[in-house]
Amino acid sequence: MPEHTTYAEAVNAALRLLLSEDDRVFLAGEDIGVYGGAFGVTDGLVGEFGEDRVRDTPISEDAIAGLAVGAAMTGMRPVVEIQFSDFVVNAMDAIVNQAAKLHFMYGGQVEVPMVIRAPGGGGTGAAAQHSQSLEAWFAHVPGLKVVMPATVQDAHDLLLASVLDPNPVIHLEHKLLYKTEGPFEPRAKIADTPARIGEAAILREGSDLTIAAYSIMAIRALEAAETVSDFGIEAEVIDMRTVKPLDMATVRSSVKRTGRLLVAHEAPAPVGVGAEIVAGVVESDALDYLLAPVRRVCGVDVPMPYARDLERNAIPQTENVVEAARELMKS
Amino acid sequence: MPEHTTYAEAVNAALRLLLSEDDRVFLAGEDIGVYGGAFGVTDGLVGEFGEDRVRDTPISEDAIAGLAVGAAMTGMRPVVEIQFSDFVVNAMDAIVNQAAKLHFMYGGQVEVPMVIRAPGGGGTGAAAQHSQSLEAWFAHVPGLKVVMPATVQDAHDLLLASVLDPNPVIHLEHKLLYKTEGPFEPRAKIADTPARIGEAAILREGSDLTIAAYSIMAIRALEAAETVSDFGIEAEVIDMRTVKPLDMATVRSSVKRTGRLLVAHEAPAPVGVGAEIVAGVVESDALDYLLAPVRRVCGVDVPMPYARDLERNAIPQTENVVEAARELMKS
Amino acid sequence: MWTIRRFEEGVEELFSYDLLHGTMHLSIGQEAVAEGVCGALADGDMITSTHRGHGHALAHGADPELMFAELLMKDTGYCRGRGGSMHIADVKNGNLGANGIVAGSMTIASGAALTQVMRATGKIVACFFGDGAANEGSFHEAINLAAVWDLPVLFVCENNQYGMSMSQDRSTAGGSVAGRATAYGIPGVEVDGNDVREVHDATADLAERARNGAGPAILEAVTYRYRGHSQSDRDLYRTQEEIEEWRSSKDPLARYEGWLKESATLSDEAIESAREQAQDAIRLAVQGALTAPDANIGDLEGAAYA
Amino acid sequence: MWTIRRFEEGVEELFSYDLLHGTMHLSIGQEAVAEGVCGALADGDMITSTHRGHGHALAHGADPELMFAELLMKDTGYCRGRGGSMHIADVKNGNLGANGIVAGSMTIASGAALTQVMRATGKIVACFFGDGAANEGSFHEAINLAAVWDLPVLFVCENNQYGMSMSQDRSTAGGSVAGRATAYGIPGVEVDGNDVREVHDATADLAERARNGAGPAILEAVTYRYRGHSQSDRDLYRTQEEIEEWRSSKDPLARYEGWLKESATLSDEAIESAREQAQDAIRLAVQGALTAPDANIGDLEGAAYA
Ligand SMILES: Cc1ncc(C[n+]2csc(CCOP(=O)(O)OP(=O)(O)O)c2C)c(N)n1
Ligand SMILES: Cc1ncc(C[n+]2csc(CCOP(=O)(O)OP(=O)(O)O)c2C)c(N)n1
Ligand SMILES: [Mg+2]
Ligand SMILES: [Mg+2]
Repeated sequence: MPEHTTYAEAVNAALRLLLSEDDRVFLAGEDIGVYGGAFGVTDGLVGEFGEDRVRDTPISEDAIAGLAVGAAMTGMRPVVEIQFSDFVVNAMDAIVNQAAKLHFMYGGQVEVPMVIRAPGGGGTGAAAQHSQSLEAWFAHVPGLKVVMPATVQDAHDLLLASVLDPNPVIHLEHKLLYKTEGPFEPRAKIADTPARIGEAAILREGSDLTIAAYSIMAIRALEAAETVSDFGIEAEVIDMRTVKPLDMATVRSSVKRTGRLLVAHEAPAPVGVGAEIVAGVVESDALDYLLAPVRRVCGVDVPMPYARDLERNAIPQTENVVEAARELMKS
Repeated sequence: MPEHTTYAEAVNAALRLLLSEDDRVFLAGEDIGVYGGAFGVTDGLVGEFGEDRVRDTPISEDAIAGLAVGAAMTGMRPVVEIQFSDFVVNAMDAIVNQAAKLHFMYGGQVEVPMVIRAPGGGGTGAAAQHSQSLEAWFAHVPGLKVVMPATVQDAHDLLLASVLDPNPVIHLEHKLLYKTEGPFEPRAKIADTPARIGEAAILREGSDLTIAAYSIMAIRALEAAETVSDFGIEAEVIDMRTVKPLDMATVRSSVKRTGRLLVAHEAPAPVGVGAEIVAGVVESDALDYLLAPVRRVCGVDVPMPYARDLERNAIPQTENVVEAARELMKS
Repeated sequence: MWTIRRFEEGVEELFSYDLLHGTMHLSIGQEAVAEGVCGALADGDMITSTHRGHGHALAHGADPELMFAELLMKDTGYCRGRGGSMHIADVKNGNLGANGIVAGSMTIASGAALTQVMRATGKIVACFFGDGAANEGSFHEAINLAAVWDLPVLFVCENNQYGMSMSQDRSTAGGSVAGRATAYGIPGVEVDGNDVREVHDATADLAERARNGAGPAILEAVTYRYRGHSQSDRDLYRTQEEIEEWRSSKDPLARYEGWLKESATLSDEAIESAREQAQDAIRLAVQGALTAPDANIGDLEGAAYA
Repeated sequence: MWTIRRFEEGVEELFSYDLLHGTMHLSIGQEAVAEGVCGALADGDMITSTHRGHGHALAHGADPELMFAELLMKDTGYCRGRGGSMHIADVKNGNLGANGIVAGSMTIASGAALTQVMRATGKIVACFFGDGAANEGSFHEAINLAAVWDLPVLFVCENNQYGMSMSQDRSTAGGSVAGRATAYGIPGVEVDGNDVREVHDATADLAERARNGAGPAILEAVTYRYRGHSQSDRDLYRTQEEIEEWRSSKDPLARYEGWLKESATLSDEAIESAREQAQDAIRLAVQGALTAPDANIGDLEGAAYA
């Protein structure tokens, strides 16, 4: 494994490690076998581990999530894939009414240690039904955890942490990140992962404003921070990494230092995770440190358009973060 | 029709008016015919309008929502019922990937004027899979409108307004409100409804704090306001009435007058509609008027328990609002 | 079967005293399905159940006292008072749980069956569902998956002929749930669900088949629900005559007792004492449950997570 | 059919010039299904389509120039550049729209058919779906509902034998989509999907039936996809031989031309000129689309709502 690799490779390496170290782990999903998955993330795994451990399923998302619940309740560690996160709409009962609830509803008799991997986000020209960012739904459901890695290393480490968790975890990957490269240290054992679900990471320190983001927007926020730094604005960039639970302590203490908050995610603003981050700050004593109204940089509240320019306009880009940061400093 | 009636009766009267005045309107859902619906809301309608207009369906939520989309696209005005809002999990594709998107995705070639009625909320002892409040999901989806009447009159007027709307509308009713009574003026014609989707109502004026709530929590907030008034605290109570779109102008101007904000809903706090209300305030100049951190009074972040006392503790009650309001005044 | 019936009658009584919360879905009249199926399963075999699951739980070995404790909101209940009537699970005995979502346990059953294959346990899963559930998409996806993967799961349709107020002929195209098995190339067998011996034998055959790797099957047991769908049902969708006919001439308990006598398997006295034993067991279970400590209200925060 | 094939080839060419966005699902090899079905429908009849919908749209009367305009992100495109290849609708002509969600249009088709009944229009709806879609819960719910309500909808399974990389035998229990019709008590007819005349005649029969109130049916047209599932497919799940065999010996265009000649319906010249006409029509359509104004980027706010 190279010192440097892609986000997709890092996920693939995590899956390989999981399959080889823990015989309770198996994969299931549409076209994850010989096809290698719609984005090549599972490439080679069926050859290495066989069709018993890497299972191509019919086009039945409800069954994919439901079989994971049943297998997890009975001792396995399923890691299933929903080919595009948009298709979880067909699996909501298994995820929300079953996986999320059974541990509590059955009085602790069962645990449901399953992971659902799904690529989300826009920018690929696949339009309204293949470009959504739906993390807000899952972050609203008691019993679920939601992980959204932004970096190559986190894509590896957080997936390992997700499988170690005794609860159902939704692991949302961003399509445009799959090909991105970054420094990478593969873990030798699953337990070697340093990632902790619920821990944010400060990607860049800064004293003028706090930018809280996750997934691809954490990367864009970092780019934006470098740009505004040329204008003498030093932004602190926080990658939330997991959106349920949210590491509000890190955001609050940062806001207390900077006095300004900008939140960025690709999903539309209304009732998005960004609203929760904002609320989590202003219901704490961090409110008193705010020097200006908070800003959200989010997707336009519209289904994802197909045309390249429309799509670009519907998705928050680095320059939108730059612009918002500069305006925030003026107010 | 009496001067005073129940919330369920008010919905029933609206459905009767819709069916008699507009022959494009029809109802479909599980057990809405001779059974009268799980909560008696459609009682008598099949007798009056026949099985062609009031359709009992198989237990197929995906088909219920999907048939509404197809019928709405082709000129009808379907008003369909999901027996408990928890079961929309089975209809998410039709609602989110189809109903919400087709108007935009097809470049304006179609409109999808459909209404989905569903009872939500807890307090009935039906536990985790029959007690959820899922409005946050729908409020996050571009293309949907979400209506949540709290009063008997609004249950009537907002349903009429929902059917007049050319977009898909999710009309969420609260089970515990069905039997509540209130003053009621039935409308003679559909267009007579004064209700406007996106308009909040100030249920009570007050100068000390603003309580923004909706559905049953608006009622509890009103009770709480009367109680704290005995302690010399005058709360302004805003019933949002629709959670997508949200009438933030009303909330902001109220907060500018009171300087304190308390938000209440039955759904758990994380990434709930309350977070959006809070964010909508603090990203505006209303932030400068806040004298204390905002407060949210929401459901405990846990699946709804069965046992009476546990259930009661999991759901925000009037006394929780009272307590939060008094603490808010102290801070 | 007497235990199930007495249990359900006990539930009705407690409900009438307003000692329960929420609603209840009773299986009076359907006892032979639960008894016949679970009686034919082997040690370690699992079941998944429905909103009408009291009978399934009892037939699969649940302790009636812990079930009453659950309904009575006691800390000693199977789900510590968190689940209630629609969600009783008894995982130790292989009951993976009742489910409040119609067809909600069907894909779960396929998943549990997959574990048995991957672990080569030789165990099977019996998945109970109702006639109304056969029109949910989950029914289709769960059975198709089990069939293409030859999973050891027996899909048991407890056909009481109504889904709430919808008669099967109004809701179910084709008119037969067992008949839908052909769509998946698996066996579909319809039996008299009020004849416990017929249910038992058919289950034994299909369970054996599944255990041997031949894959899933659908068993449709035709029965009848004496009580309303739930406590609020006004029974407007069926006639009193229809209900009476089933009670008087097709009751599963009466028929089984009749056979016990004819075949001289049990004497009248033995039958009588079996009845009394059930009666006493339920009385004791209720007493024990009533005196148990209430569900712990102090531990909700964070309880959603393991 | 030549128009469809030339259109798809045009798409491939534009894609290779990087003039398109996203991916494309081509129907080359499957032309006879779209042509045969839509050719047998009456004026005012409707269709719902899939992610592989170019052929359906063209066969149902769409203007290739407006389709290219959509793919080329033009304001004149059918969806003003907002939908793209997977979402072309042509409502004026009764094409209720392509759908990016597998089986996503099936319940919509039943709903559109319900309108025809309630409005007594005498029109029917043809719902295209793939073999892979037959394993979605929506397939089951849509067909069951249409069957219990006798809705005038014809469910057309365009069986190209693979759902992305999954061959039908690995994904579909029972092995036949038409065979699943018996589960719903409706007709299920399998035809050679590469024989446009056979597809046409079967459609005419079943459409007539539906129009007369006899309810829905499943028509399974067996065909083959020459190209990859989408532009990124490496074709690792099937052999080149298999693809070659279908192209060389079963091509729907070649077969139809062969019949036209044998039956002396058209002369070689007539056929040749028909081909050229298609060629020219597509060339003109591309030219017209290329010069159209780009999609309007200025109007996204609020555009989600009517
Ligand atoms: C997904 C879903 N839809 C609807 C309901 C409401 N509901 C509960 S039981 C029931 C009838 C189920 O009928 P059937 O499957 O035949 O079981 P039975 O009640 O007859 O035992 C309905 C509609 C539900 N609980 N879940
Ligand atoms: C609900 C859903 N699941 C998965 C996909 C991804 N996907 C797109 S097309 C396809 C294969 C569909 O196969 P089939 O129905 O046979 O149509 P074909 O592509 O062969 O024309 C898949 C899995 C999707 N678009 N929607
Ligand atoms: Mg039933
Ligand atoms: Mg196919």
